[in-house]
Amino acid sequence: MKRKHRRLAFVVVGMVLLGAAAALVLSAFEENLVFFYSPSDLAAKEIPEGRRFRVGGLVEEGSVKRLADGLTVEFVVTDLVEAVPVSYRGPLPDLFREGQGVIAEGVLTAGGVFRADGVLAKHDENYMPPEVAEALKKSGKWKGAQ
Amino acid sequence: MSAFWCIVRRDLRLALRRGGDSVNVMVFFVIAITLFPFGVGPESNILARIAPGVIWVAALLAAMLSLDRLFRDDYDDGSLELLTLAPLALEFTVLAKCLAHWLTTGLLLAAASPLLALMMNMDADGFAALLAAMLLGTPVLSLVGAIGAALTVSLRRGGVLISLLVLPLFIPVLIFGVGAVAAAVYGLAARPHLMVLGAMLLAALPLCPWAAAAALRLSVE
Amino acid sequence: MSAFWCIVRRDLRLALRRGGDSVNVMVFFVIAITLFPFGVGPESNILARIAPGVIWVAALLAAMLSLDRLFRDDYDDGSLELLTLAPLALEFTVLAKCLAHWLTTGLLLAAASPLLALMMNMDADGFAALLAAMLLGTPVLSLVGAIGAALTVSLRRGGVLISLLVLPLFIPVLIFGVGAVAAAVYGLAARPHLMVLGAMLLAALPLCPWAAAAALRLSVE
Amino acid sequence: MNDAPGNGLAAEGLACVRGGRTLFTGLDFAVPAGGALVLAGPNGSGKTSLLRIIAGLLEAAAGRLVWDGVGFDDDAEGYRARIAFVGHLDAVKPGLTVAENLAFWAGLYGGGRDVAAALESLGIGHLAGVPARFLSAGQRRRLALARIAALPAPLWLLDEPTVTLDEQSVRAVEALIAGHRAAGGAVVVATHAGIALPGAPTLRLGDAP
Amino acid sequence: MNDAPGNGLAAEGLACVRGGRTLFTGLDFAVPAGGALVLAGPNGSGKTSLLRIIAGLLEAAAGRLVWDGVGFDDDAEGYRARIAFVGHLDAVKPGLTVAENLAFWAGLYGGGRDVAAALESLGIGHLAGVPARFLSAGQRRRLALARIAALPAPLWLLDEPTVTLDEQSVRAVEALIAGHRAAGGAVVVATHAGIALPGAPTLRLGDAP
Amino acid sequence: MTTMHRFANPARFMRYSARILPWSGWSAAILIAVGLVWAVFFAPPDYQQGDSVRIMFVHVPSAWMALFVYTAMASASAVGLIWKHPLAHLAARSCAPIGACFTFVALATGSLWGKPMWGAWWVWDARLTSVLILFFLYLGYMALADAFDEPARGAKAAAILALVGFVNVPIIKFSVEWWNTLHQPSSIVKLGGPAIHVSMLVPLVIMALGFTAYFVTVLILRVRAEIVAAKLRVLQIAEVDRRAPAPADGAVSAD
Ligand code: HEM
Ligand SMILES: Nc1ncnc2c1ncn2[C@@H]1O[C@H](COP(=O)(O)OP(=O)(O)OP(=O)(O)O)[C@@H](O)[C@H]1O
Ligand SMILES: Nc1ncnc2c1ncn2[C@@H]1O[C@H](COP(=O)(O)OP(=O)(O)OP(=O)(O)O)[C@@H](O)[C@H]1O
Ligand SMILES: [Mg+2]
Ligand SMILES: [Mg+2]
Repeated sequence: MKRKHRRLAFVVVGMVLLGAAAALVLSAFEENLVFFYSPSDLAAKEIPEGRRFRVGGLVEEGSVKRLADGLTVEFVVTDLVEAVPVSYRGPLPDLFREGQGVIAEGVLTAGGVFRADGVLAKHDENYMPPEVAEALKKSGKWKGAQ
Repeated sequence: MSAFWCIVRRDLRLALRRGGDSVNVMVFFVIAITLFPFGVGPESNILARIAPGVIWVAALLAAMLSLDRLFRDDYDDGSLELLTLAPLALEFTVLAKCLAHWLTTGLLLAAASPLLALMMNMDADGFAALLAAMLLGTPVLSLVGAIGAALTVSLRRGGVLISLLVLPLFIPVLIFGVGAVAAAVYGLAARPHLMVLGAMLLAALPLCPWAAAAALRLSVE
Repeated sequence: MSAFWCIVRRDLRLALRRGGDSVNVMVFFVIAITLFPFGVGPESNILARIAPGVIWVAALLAAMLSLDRLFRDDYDDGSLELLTLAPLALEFTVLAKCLAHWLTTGLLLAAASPLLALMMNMDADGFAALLAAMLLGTPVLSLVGAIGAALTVSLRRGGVLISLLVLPLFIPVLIFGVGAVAAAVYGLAARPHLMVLGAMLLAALPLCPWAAAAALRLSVE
Repeated sequence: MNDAPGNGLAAEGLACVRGGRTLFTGLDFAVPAGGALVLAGPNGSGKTSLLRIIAGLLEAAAGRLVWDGVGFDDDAEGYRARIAFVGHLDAVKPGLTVAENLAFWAGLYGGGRDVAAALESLGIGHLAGVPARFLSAGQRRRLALARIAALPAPLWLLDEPTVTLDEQSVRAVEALIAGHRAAGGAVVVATHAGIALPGAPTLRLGDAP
Repeated sequence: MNDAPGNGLAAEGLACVRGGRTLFTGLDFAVPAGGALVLAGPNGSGKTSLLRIIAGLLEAAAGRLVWDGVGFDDDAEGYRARIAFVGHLDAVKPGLTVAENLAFWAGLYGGGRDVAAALESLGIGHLAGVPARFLSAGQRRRLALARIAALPAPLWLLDEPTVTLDEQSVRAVEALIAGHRAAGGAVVVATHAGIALPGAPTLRLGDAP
Repeated sequence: MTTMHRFANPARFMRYSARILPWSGWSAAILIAVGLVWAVFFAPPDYQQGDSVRIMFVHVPSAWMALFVYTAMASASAVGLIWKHPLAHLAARSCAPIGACFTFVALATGSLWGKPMWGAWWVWDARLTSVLILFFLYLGYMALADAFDEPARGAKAAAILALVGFVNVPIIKFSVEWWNTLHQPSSIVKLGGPAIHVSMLVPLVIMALGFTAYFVTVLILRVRAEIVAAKLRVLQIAEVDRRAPAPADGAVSAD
């Protein structure tokens, strides 16, 4: 009997510890534990100059400009609330287009321009044939970007 | 519970008697870190950039190396099977051994880490976070590592196998440990990372001794 | 010399029989390297920059870990004292064991290194130099490590102590190994570095077995 | 022999399979309080395996153990805590002194009996302060045997206790066992020869394959 | 006994100091070809230490060893190669089969004698193909003893060879030693009891401190 | 008694599995063949990704299977540890190499797909990283199970590892929601129904079913092989015993 009670006490203590652990993790996730920052995060946080990080969002419609050297590209990354201008020199992934998800890696310069030295395309979870996409857009049921 | 402290005391005394042992872990830690300037080149900004990662990886490897001995000596000389017969529940025996292990390794690694960060040119803003993260993270390494040590104790070739088993489980500690330091260096909040490390510790405290004890029972069979 | 091959054959057979053993060394190598992206962050240009250093440091650590077992099994079960009595000079016994050790660890590490370099984003120009440097450097690690293994074999806590003894001796291999790769990546000649590595190997071949044999005689006393 | 279920150790239908080979099946025996049992049999017949099964270190392929009327599986922890086991290995820490080695085990069992007296009873009292790494094979074995003298366990399981012991020490172990039995303890000893347990039945295990 | 310097093993004035304590001094003995010597004495008296000195594994504090007229220090390698030593440890690789274990040592000594016959002589011929990890304590000990039967060494040094052996195996070891002596070999055995070496003198080492 | 229980079950398993085997084998072959042909020749290209989307039909099912097989392995391990069912241990052991293969295929096809889509073979985001850890866990499981001399002990030790490592599975599953990852969030199990058009969803499901049938087939084959190997071991040992010298005196044991 006594041993049984002791065992029960241990199980309870263990459960309490696990519960505390879960509570800690949950409250930690309210703050940011992210792979990349959104433009809103950048606006809210003081990110020091010269620090390398990643910024992710959608390429703003109509913002993509190719400079004369044919290699440098400038565009704006937006999360539809805030926006960050990005300049990048190098090859772009095939899926890079206006209105698509993108993650740029680099540093924020003094002028507020994000100078990227790597760009990854981030696509969303929608898959469909081109005709369907067209039809959706025509019928105005298009929910994704663009 | 006096049996618990009996084991802690014995393990601490053995560690002290053996003298160099925890010193050796420390020295491995220091040497592994000093290999990097040789390997990567002495450019201080690159070193500073990779410092938190290198320090944590070295701590992981040092902890892992010392783990092989956590139960092995007791297994080899037959003490372990007697410990499984003792009136103290094996889970607490494991906990006691982990505590002694942490006091003689993890604690020292944590204490030494700011110094090594200095050597690696790390930004001084990160020192406090590094120390805090190490203090929270190294006990997790001892506890999680105990599972791997218990699983491999009856195998002659445990030493390398243990790394295969526990290093993957160490990776979350590494990620959040480095995250805390990096955040502090860049002037962001280290707290969420430290909280996750704390949560890991709380979860490891009941779970790991339980799993390790099960593994030990199997090993002495 | 048939006694020499007798030992090589036995050690190879034991390594194969134990199955996973050399696989485990490989996996440690791979895991230790993959820890770095976690620790340093996933930026590919930083990773590429530190890749040769990280790969070499991981190879050093992997070789070191596997060294602990070079003589320990034989010591623990009493074979080692019988080997010192055997008609084959102990120096050749050591050489035979080093050869078997290299065939089951260093050779595999060398073979795997280009793949890991790829994972770490290293410039493809360095691959050939990396492979050549590994092929020349890893036997040196086995030979030099044998001295440390022999010195620590009679101590229970060899595992960590050995790192303290041999890692400093490994540093020259690290420097020239990384040097060869870095030179190739930057389009310079890797040959001078490789020649130094070759010279080390030639020097280690007579010296290390001799020192290790002396240490072993002392250990079995 | 008193083999009422409420008294001492009883085994029913024990079987042991090691490495796919059946060592023994249908083994029944009883060791009353104050009694002793000698396990005999050629090398590889399963003496060690049987002792480890009784100690709860190895799982029996079949059968059950009863101790003072309580089945092993019903209270494994309580059962284990009342066993003192000396196997082929000595469980001696080379880094601790002889007395420290013994005091640890006594402390683990909540104080145990008198450490110095236990050492004395095996004739190694004068070595109390010597680090155990300096002991010879037989001295180390005696230290391992002193452990059972220091623990308050009613059931002793001894695997070839007299290995490497000299004449005088063997007599000391015999005296120790006699005293333990006189105090109501039970003993199971695996041995090839050389130890006299008055009135103890012998269980011969089958010949090795 | 024939102790002419040109024949067999002779020791002059051997002394041994371990851990600062002198175990014995001024020890003289001789073992002629075909002869045997039994080392006796209580635990810790230095039997193992003496055997290891004879084997060249431990350095004597004083004195010298002569073998067939040649001093140990004059030809240490040649001396060592003619010794077969069985210590407290068995030198058995759990990963190899019984036959492979033995074949390795035979190969190391340039072929040695017949492996199968050596196993048979200790009654473990039927285990030849079994991985050594499955052996019991006594079976493993027999494999260790089979090694001396397979090596072409004239001097056997055996440290408590019969530990964990059953009756039948002890008889087998005795027969083995008799055969070796008949063929002109010499044997030194440290033992507490249990092994009969006809006509062998006993060297009693002093009582342990 | 226990011996009975130990051998009765495998015998029954051998009988039943022999009946299932042709069904699962053929359905795996047919489903995968149909799925592949459909995926390569008849499924439409994606409006964004074009033809590279066809990698999905291998990547997604193998990624699912990587998780599913680990879950199956951990469940079997739990059954083996709790109810001491020897067959459960055998099943868990047999799962590991299959799961490792699926994980490897998911990693490889993911990398192949990542280059055209993301612009990188490999990034260290939470999804990819946790899958890599899964791969290491599979390898560790296999190494541990093989490291023991007695298969039964190896299975138990590895079972503990499998259960400890199970924490990783929910992390893989939810990593794309907990963290901002480069890897896309879930397309199929999501609020508001699958975000994959039926013309792609049908071949995807066919492939997934085919992979599952393949898993069942290989699992049965491996468990059967393990049972046969265990029997062979017993026979070998019996053969050694048979050649042993006759016992000197009567044995206690009698079957
Ligand atoms: C090495 C790289 C990759 C790894 C390790 C990986 C891993 C995984 C895993 C484990 C799943 C299953 C998740 C679940 O069951 O919820 C999954 C699903 C998926 N992955 Fe990947 N992936 C990789 C690359 C990619 C790439 C490059 C793409 C496309 C551009 C992609 C598209 C998908 C899709 C569409 C799913 C199905 C989502 C669903 O379940 O609804 N993956 N991946
Ligand atoms: N490594 C060592 N360092 C110091 N002293 C030692 C060492 N090994 C043994 N001794 C001491 O030397 C003495 C003799 O030991 P040895 O092993 O030769 O005795 P033995 O006669 O073989 O005894 P046993 O019958 O118990 O095997 C012992 O008193 C022991 O304490
Ligand atoms: N780990 C193991 N795996 C498989 N078989 C084993 C294992 N350990 C022992 N055995 C086998 O079990 C049998 C009994 O071994 P055990 O050690 O119980 O014998 P024993 O009677 O104590 O013999 P000894 O007198 O030699 O000590 C032996 O035949 C041995 O080969
Ligand atoms: Mg035994
Ligand atoms: Mg001795």
